[in-house]
Amino acid sequence: MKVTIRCYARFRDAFGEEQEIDLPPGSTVRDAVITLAKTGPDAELLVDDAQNIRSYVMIMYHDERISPIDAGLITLADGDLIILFPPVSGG
Amino acid sequence: MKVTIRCYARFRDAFGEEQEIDLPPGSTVRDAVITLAKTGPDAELLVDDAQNIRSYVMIMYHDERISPIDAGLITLADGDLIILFPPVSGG
Amino acid sequence: MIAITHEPIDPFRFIESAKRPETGGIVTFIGTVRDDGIEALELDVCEEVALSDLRKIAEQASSDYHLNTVDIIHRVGRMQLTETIVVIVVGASHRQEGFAACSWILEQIKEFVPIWKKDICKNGESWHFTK
Amino acid sequence: MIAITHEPIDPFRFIESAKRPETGGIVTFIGTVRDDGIEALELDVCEEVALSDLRKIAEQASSDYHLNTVDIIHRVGRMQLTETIVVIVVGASHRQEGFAACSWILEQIKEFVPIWKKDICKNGESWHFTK
Repeated sequence: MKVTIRCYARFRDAFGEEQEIDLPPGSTVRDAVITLAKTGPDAELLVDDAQNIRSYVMIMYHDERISPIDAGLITLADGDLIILFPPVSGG
Repeated sequence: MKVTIRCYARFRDAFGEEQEIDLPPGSTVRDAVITLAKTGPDAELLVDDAQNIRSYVMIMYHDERISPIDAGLITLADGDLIILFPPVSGG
Repeated sequence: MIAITHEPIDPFRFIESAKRPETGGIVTFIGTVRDDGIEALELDVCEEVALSDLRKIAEQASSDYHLNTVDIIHRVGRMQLTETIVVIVVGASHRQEGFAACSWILEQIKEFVPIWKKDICKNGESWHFTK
Repeated sequence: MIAITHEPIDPFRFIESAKRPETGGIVTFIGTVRDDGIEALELDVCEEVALSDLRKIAEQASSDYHLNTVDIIHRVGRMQLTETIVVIVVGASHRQEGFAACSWILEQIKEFVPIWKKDICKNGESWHFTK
């Protein structure tokens, strides 16, 4: 199946604005982020050595924020969109 | 000797804008306020039953604020000016 | 600018003049005449003492909260509902100091600066007088 | 008004529109581009999420702090030194709630609203990125 990952700000510089990623059925949001991380030279921006998503990564999925800790529990469907926000700095 | 007492806001309504008061030599700021209080029907605005100046009365003497507690310690000279402020409500 | 005025206050020139390269946050307080069942508000002042107090408060705030700019303009005389009573504008390098300073300045004014409000109502007038 | 804009922000219309009979204090925060050795600042945004977040923050602040009015206008794109990044205007019946609400709104924006600052310097560009 294919899912799209969109990145903003520093993540966009590192991993592109939008990438379509091929994943086996049953893959989770965490799998998708790990796969994306491997496409760039700055994988450690997104995941740590144990392939856990960094706690500062904000993940939007189906218009909701999900915690990096829960990303391994959420199974993707073909055509899904995941949005990744780096730490924010507005205001 | 003569001293002048100037009042503001609610105190002015009760005791006039400025009064010249005659006092015996050696009189204190407290004596002056007690004397002023007796000139109006609202003496209790300025002094309590024991003739102590109410703690909320702000007293200016020689361009300095003095505490009602200290008013009995300060001896007046002829021609002195005392200013009395009721509780403030600016801002 | 530190001032007491009988005229309406335009806060915008003070906000504009607070824009400096070293400033990251401008915090403004505008006190307006609230409708507590009144027709208007009249403010009395002991001008020379109040102005001197405002200058001391501004100086202390600048120093304690590391402000780049401070403006305090207090109006006196008669004001209608929604008119501006006081404008406080502080320019700070950092936001927390800006908020803390602006709030502190207002509390200082309310605590001891010789300015008094009188409610003007249909059936009379009465000084604000909280012992 | 709750808005994200690419154009310069005029805070004065929001301050004017906050003047209501029930309001006693208008607290305004204006964030400006501070010179931290930069030439300019560039702000990126995920606009649909940011706008939805700002609306939720305004609603929560209105309710929690009993506000009469709330305006949040955040600019994005490129800004020069001293230009206005964000304007927050709250109209409150009581001053303490006004200060608390304005500060809370700003902290909420800084905590989770998807807006990012990038420093534009003589020798390059770099995102603000605090883990």
